Amino acid sequence: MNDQHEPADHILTTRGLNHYFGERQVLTDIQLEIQRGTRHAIIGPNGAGKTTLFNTITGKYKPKSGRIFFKGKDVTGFKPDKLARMGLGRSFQINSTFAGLSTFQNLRMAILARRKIRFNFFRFLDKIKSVTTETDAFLRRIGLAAERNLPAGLLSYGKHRCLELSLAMAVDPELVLLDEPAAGMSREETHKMVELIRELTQGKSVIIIEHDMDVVFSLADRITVLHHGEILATGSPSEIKSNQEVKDAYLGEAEVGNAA
Amino acid sequence: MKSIRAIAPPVTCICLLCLYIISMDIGAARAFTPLQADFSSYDPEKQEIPSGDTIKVGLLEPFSGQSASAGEISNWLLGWVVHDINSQGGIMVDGKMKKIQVIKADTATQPVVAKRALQRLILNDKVDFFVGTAGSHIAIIGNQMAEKYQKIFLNYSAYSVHLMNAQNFNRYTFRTCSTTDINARGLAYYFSKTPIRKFYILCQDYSYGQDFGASMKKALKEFVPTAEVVGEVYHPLWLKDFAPYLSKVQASGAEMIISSDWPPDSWNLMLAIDQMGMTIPVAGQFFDDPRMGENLKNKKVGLGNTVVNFHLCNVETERNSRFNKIFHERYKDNAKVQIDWPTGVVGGVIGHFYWFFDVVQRAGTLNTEKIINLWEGDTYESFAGKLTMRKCDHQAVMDMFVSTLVSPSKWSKTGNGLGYQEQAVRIPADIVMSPCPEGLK
Amino acid sequence: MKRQFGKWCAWAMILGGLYMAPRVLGVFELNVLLGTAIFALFSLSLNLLLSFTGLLSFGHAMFFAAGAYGTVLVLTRLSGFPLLPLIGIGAAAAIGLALLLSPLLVRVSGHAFAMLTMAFSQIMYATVMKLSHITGGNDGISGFAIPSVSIPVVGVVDMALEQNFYYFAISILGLSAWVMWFFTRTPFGSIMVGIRDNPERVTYLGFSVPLSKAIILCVSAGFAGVAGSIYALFQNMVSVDGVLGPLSSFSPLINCFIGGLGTFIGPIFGTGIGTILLELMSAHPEQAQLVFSLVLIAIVLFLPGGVIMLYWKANTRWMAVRQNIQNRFFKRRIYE
Amino acid sequence: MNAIAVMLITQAVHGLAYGMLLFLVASGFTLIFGMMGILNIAHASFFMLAAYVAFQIMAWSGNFWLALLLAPLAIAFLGILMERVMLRRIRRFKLGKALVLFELMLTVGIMVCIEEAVKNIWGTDPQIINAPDALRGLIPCFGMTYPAYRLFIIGLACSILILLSIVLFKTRLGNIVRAAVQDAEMTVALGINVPLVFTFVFGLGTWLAGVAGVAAGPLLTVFPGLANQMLLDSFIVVALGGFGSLMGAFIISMFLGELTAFGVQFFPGYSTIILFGFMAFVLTFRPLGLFGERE
Repeated sequence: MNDQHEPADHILTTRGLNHYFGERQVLTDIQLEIQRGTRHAIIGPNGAGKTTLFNTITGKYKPKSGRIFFKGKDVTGFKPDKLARMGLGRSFQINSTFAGLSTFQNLRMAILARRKIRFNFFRFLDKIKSVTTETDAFLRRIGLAAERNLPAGLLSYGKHRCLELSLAMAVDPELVLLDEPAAGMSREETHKMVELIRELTQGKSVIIIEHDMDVVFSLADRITVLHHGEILATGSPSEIKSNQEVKDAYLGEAEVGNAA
Repeated sequence: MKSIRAIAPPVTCICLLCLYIISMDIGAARAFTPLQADFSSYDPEKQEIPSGDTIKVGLLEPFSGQSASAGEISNWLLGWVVHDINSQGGIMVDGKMKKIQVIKADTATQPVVAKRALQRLILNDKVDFFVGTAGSHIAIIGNQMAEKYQKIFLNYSAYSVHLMNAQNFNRYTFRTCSTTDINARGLAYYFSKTPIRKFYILCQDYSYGQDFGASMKKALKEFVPTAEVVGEVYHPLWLKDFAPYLSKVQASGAEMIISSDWPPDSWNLMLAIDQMGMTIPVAGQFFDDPRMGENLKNKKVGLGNTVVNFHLCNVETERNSRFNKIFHERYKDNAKVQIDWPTGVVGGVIGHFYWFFDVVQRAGTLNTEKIINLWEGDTYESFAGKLTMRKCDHQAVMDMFVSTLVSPSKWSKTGNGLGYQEQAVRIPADIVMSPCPEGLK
Repeated sequence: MKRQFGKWCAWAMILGGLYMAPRVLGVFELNVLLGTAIFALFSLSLNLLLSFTGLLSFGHAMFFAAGAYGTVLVLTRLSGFPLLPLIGIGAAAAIGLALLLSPLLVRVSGHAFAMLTMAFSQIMYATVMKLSHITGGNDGISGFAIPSVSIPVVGVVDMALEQNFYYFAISILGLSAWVMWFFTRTPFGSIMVGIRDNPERVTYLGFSVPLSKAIILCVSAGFAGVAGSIYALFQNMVSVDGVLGPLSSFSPLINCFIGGLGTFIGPIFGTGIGTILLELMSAHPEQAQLVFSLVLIAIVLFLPGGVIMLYWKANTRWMAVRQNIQNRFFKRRIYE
Repeated sequence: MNAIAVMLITQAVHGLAYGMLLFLVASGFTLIFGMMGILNIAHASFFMLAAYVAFQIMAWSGNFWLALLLAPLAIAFLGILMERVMLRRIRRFKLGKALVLFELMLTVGIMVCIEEAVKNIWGTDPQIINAPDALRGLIPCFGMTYPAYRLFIIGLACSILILLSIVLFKTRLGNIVRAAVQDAEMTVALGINVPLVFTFVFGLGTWLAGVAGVAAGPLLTVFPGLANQMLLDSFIVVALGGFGSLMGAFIISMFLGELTAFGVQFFPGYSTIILFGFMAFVLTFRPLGLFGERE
């Protein structure tokens, strides 16, 4: 296929993405190159278009122009579920779990997805032992075993956030997009969350949106700065820290270290 | 004293026995005569319900849903006859005087509900007969259940022709009302004697309305070859707004609307004609409601409305005038029942009930087969004229009556408003009746 | 172990009761029981959409009607068609209709889904009325005989006999209900519940929501079709008012609701209670609907989890369950 | 003027009159829906009940204008009562446009309850409300004549429409209401007593239905089945016009009125299929309705 010309070490590439809400341009000529196995942070002030970029990459919005390549394949215009099956996961800025279901049932859904059990009408789910074992193992891994049967909606915020992240990770995606995983957390919880992310994303490619610069600088291998829908700069954390343009546009505006 | 005490029991016994024999004798000799009771005490809502060993009659009608008023009226009419008969002691059947007990069953005008209600009537309440019903789709269920459980079903208000055709006929079902075919033939014959030639058919969009429209076209072709049907529209049941239909009628230049509508559609149609400033008359079975006239602003509206029915209160017979008088005495000041003359269906159905119970009385038994044998070919002098039960399809043969509305009329509510003409036109049975359906002997 | 034993006892009692019913009950009561069972299955099939997938349908009766008309039309036109395939035809007709409509229906959810299903069922109503030379209009089709079944060892079973038909119908209905229950317990069943709670997340987990919805719709329609098919045979007729009338789509909804939303068994209870209520009121048909509506209002106001809550209230698990229910239906918007 | 033009204009005005009546009912329906997310199935029953109350007031006083004034107020009072006593009781923590099943079921119950109560009180026979004599004649216009009462309905609906637009678009109250319809959660955050606004909108909606009911009384007879068709038509208006959109409700009401009138003229018997077909088509591709804006 002629669209497999993207370098193999790039898991995700975007070429000239443009997106509009009505007349307003929210993404302008986005060029992203995500290296396989790296953690790539996207930072930028509120309204910079970060979440829109996520929505465009994951197929929720179709870009007005430009192309997206995932694992070297042109996936522009693919639906989210298809992308998810190809190995692209995401978590949400606002908790988006199955609030009426127990923590166990939540995770089990992701485990089913991981094991590609989609249209199975012929077996009792409870009798598929391997799924139950795997789910329970995952629950222990993320430290929610005690809340196994509690409805997700009744979890404490920190634990709910943890479940949110785990739902994305339990599917075992090759590339995962994390939308502010530590949003609204206390210092201590943030610290735990960073550890969890580090553990769960071992060896995977990650794109992460985060306001908390401590999180960003402790996790990210590379950073892209987004401003008014445009990419201001891309580089290693130290490069970004020293980039004058970024400082002017973004870092100077807020007290970086304390941004929630 | 002692001797008296000694003979008292046997004497009492003998006396009682004599009394019993006498009462039996009287009972056997006594037969009910229509319109004997004191009707001033008759209130359909507070009917005396006899219990014990009674003749059980199931009344299959809608008592809930949109047509509930049809059920209430039937209950009132059947109650009238039952009240009359019960106050005369009841009917002598199988050697015993029995009173009549009416058991209501609600159809909600839905076949399914009707079927269940009928099963309850037949299997649980163990009725001897059942009577009904509004809606031909319900009557079909009645036919089937009558055949299945071998109970006599008296159909006095479902008019569709096909109910008694070869496919749907069974020997347990009797129909005393007319059919859409008979009504249409009566009307068409009447129109052949009038100069009206441009007709507009405006009926309800379901089987009864469509049947009537089709029958009317056929009958007009037969009796009034020069007639022209300038338009034909079927409107939904319980229509809200007749105005667009009437504008269409107006544009067609019709002289007369022919409509199968019953209340509330018939009322709405008349009111809409009034509102639209039209005066076009309507012909059909239900355009004679005496309450209508008072609510029309233009006093010319409704004049010339032509009503066809198997009974009309302005039919001049001795029996009918007596009936009219009794009925009018009872209801002229009644605020709840605003019908003060037994107009078309009201009087007709009462007559049909009398006929049915008369047949039972003459049969002297509740045995289904004996009643059927007696009723087939039976003739009965009802209020307006002779009724004969045709053997081939169990359809009552009767004269039809046509009347136009005039003003002033003594048959109106006020005595000088809109109402029937002085006397109805009688159209003999041999003109209106269609022959036995194909496939039935 | 003890709970297992209790469960088996309950099942044995229910099955024994159903088996003994024709010997104990009169024909009329038997018919009421069977009618209730049919509507329970219909309500269960709606519940599959409502409680498990979060799709509110105002037109579920069209699948019921498709089953009924499918069966009757084949039965009256092809003589000698055996009984069991007839019910298959009913299910197939309903599934066919669902397949036809699913490309449109799966695109929407929430109120739009409700309105769209209502629109389709109204179109079907009008069409059935218009095609009266085929469907019999509002007179419907009636008076056909149910074909007999010949079973190799037992011989020919005459289905015109109420008892025989009862055993036949109740086994089909029971089997269908069990299959539906099984369906909700499969991996796909858990995805179904996921779609109710959060369709977006289900998508991002890699499940195709439209495809899943289409499958659920077909399954639900299929069982509604089975119910409709048996209903037509049981009533010996099919008519527009009976299967497509204004309340035909609402009454299973009300049944689900009275029984208890979010549960599998609820609709069965709801249908039963509705039937009992109407039977109790049979002497006063004018007031029956009024009483029914008052009961409905009272349940909404005072027992929002449905009648099944009464059982749960007595149960020790009550607290956890209530929280669960509250979560599902009070605190969150469940339908988007 | 030639006959065809007269016919076309007459049908157009017929459609307008019914459309206006429908708009009065559907506007309240869509406002309540937009604001509280409640599909108030009992709404059309309030319309029917208003006609009966008007009939009763007419029977006591004989004055149509009194009925037109009082009956809608009585209905609005009932509506407010229903909102405060029943709906408020079951509406916990919930705002917004989510499909709320409990409220839906409650309104289904109330719908049946109203219909049965009406049957118990007034019976199932149709009742007639007579328009005042001044409105019963014909009025000449454009070289033809047209029933005065239908013109009165159009006029009444127009003036209420204008009044409604003034209240909703020019007053502070209107701003609050529109804000609450748009985004109830945000409005709460602004410190506005949204429950009170809810009650107001509910009262307003039922009042509009009440006015329509009284106005419809003399046009149609009053019978318990009056609510059914109106309910179905209101559904269509709300679904097609966009949930919560007044503008959409107005346009679709007019469209529906005209379709009914011209449907009778040109394709009788098929307007239902056409209408619902159109509705299905629109909902498939624009689930929010033609004029609905919000996601």
